[in-house]
Amino acid sequence: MLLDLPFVAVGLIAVIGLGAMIAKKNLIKVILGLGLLEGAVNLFLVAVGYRQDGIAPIFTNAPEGVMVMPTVQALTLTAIVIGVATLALLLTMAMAIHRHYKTLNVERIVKLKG
Amino acid sequence: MKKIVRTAARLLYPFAFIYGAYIVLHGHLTPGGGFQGGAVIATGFALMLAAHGPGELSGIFKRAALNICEVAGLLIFVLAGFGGLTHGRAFLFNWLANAGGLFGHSVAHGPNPGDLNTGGLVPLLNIAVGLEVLGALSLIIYYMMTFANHIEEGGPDDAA
Amino acid sequence: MVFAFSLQSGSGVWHPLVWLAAFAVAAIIARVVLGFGRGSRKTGGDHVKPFLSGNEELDEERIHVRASNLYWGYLEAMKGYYRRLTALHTGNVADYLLWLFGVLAIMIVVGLAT
Amino acid sequence: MSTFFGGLDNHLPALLVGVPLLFAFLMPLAERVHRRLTDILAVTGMGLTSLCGVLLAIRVFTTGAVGYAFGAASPDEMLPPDSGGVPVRILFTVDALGAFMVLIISVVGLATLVYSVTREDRHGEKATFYALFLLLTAGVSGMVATGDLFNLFVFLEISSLAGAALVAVRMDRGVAVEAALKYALLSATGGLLFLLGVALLYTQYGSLNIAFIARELRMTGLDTVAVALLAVPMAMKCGAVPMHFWMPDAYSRAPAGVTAFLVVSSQCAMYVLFRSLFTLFHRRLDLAMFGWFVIALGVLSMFIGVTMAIPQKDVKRLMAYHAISQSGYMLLGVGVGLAVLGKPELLDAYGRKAMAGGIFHIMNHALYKGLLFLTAGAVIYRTGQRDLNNLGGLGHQMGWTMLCFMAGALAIAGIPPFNGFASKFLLYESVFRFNPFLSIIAILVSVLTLASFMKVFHSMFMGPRLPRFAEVREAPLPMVVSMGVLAVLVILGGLFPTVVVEHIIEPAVVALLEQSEYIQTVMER
Repeated sequence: MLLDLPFVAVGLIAVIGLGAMIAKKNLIKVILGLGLLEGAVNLFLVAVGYRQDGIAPIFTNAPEGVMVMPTVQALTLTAIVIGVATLALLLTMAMAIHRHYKTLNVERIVKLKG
Repeated sequence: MKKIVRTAARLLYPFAFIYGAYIVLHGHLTPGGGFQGGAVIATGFALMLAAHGPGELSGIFKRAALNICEVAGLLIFVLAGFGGLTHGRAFLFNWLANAGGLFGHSVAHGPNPGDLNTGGLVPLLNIAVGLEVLGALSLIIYYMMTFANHIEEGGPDDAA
Repeated sequence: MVFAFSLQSGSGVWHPLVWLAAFAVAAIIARVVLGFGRGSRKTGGDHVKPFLSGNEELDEERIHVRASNLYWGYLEAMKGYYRRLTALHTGNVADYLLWLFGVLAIMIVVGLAT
Repeated sequence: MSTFFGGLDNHLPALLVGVPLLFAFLMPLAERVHRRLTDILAVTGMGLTSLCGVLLAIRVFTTGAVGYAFGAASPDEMLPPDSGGVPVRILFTVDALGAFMVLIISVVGLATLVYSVTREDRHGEKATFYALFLLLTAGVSGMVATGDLFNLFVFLEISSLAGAALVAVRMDRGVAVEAALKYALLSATGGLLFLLGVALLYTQYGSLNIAFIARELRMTGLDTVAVALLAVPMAMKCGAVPMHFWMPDAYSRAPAGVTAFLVVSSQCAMYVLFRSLFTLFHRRLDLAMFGWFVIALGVLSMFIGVTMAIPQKDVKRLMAYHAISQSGYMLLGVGVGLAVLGKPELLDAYGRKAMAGGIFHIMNHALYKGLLFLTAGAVIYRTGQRDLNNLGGLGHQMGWTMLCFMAGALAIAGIPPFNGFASKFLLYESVFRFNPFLSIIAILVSVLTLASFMKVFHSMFMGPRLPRFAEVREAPLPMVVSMGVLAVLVILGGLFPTVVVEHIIEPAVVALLEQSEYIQTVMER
């Protein structure tokens, strides 16, 4: 039961992130919603790699026993790096838009439509 | 206030650098590695940039230095990958492992605290990634802080 | 062999080179027909100018039919369709995301139901 | 195996990604040395990448699928002896379909980069532009070459980020940034959903290799969710209605050379969609349902794309809606193939031909739509006008551009003897036997496409020589050369479609259909 807790957290964070992306009017909050969604996916990846009573997957000096899965941790790290780049790019774009449009309201950033 | 912050920043940033360098160099032995260590080092840059403002810093805090750091890291990584090809192996083959010399020691069997001089290509790639990340993250902060001066007004349309 | 270059569709066939040959023949016929015209036709002078019921010729800027005037009848007839369709293209990035999540949700629900 | 280039030909899949990365990272250094050096390095880098791509494609089409194990002692050691039959390394697997996409990337990438050499270097941003362009090349090449799902996600994100940054490269008073933001936000969300799907697969099968998962697949409830999570974001990235909204924004505001290459990038997303449906889930999929899903997306895209294009006034936005419409043809063709996949007699009767039409259309679309965007870019470059209402009479001055535009416009409308007709011919006749109604829609859409390009042709090139464009000259030489190369390919593809279909398209269709061959490339060596 306790082991399912991370997955409940994943669901909660993902729903909050999705909600922020769809419902929030401020572009920064929309981008942060994406950040939350990314956090949820990363937490999911780490959580599925967890083994009960597992130890860190370092083979040097390792005692007997189960190890947590190392691949998902590598995936998470890569996903975090990509997430940093994505968020940096998106926030820079938001700054540029604010500079030219003088607003961050997604309903008013609609010069391209139709 | 300004003076206190600046002095504190100048005192603190070497610690961030050293801790980050430790994480980068021990990446093949302990949790951590290039990205984590590079990010820690970048916090030192962020501290200095926040305390002094991007225009007033010199030496390693200049944009050009950070840029070179980033490019050097990327090039080391790619060239290390191509290094495998010259030995008739696949791209990113660990051609330094067990070859003697830098990072070339064999890993001792049995429980041991770990030897920094092992791992072959892995610590080299960690260092490359660390350089790249510290450069890139610092540049992101740098550009965001100096954004107003670096975004030019768009001219007339000239798609091409 | 021309027929070596024919494209089979399973129920039909298409010879591009035969088509090209037919096109060339048609072009030659057209040129021959053009050759029947009177060689003594006068060029230059007032009679080659467009006759606009005796009015002065408009300047070049105004002769050219602009893009918005083309297909006016079609657009007028389809007015209702286009009003609804352009209403969907709001330009609001939150709406774009909503469509993505909507299609995803439909796919998951349909997939799990079948 | 021949060993020219000192055995480097065994490393072509790695070079395909490594070379553009190396040259991209050299750009900031080159900029410090000399300004012209960036131009030379960029063209060299892209040329070498294209060379690798073409050589790799030739190799795949002559000797079959090529695998590449990164970090291994020998590049073709797919399964290390101590791995217990699980592929643990990052593997590249290039089969005929992948090679087909690599070929498109090589040709269009080189043409668009040469075209982009003419953009003037304001504020020293050109090195950044080239670096991003080469990164985008590396991203899309990796997407089509990799056999590893997580690797696929990484390349997807590289191409999305580089593409979005390239869209924003001209600030355009913030409008280009708005377009780029929409593109980046949707791509990043789609990428995360894709990653979630990959995670769901990894938890069950303990590997990220496409071939391994395809062999082990049991189609549990989680897998059903994973199919949707993999397929829907990719459908969004290739511009399927109703998730196409970002496409006209991004395509119309990017520089023309970038737009032409973004078309290829979208088609690589379509490749991932086909790859995941056919190779990954093939055996356990509810084929009729997913076939109709792809067909429905295709028909919607075709119709809504073309009808939205007709009233547009911005020339590149109009063409962007046509890109959506043309993607519909590819989805339709391959969707028909997917729908009859379980019925061998129908598959042989018309399914294969429909898929051949759809896949042939990917190549044709990349060529003629790239060409059209480049001609539009040349006109905008010379006149500074993108509104069709303000253009006119340019045929007098820009003759070569006009000829190239005509080749592209007739090809997209499916007029013989251009390449668009050849693939549409295959589609019409085979889809007609599947469902006549779909075929009629496809023909109607072609007619509307022709109508809409008549409008563009008339308002850009026809009419009297306008006084305010008296100074306008023919486009610069690099632009004309790259447009000319694409135009010649468009015409050759239309005159000798059989050669292309036999040697490139049919193997690609077989590669999609024969899941076991893909698995064998990795699992049994």
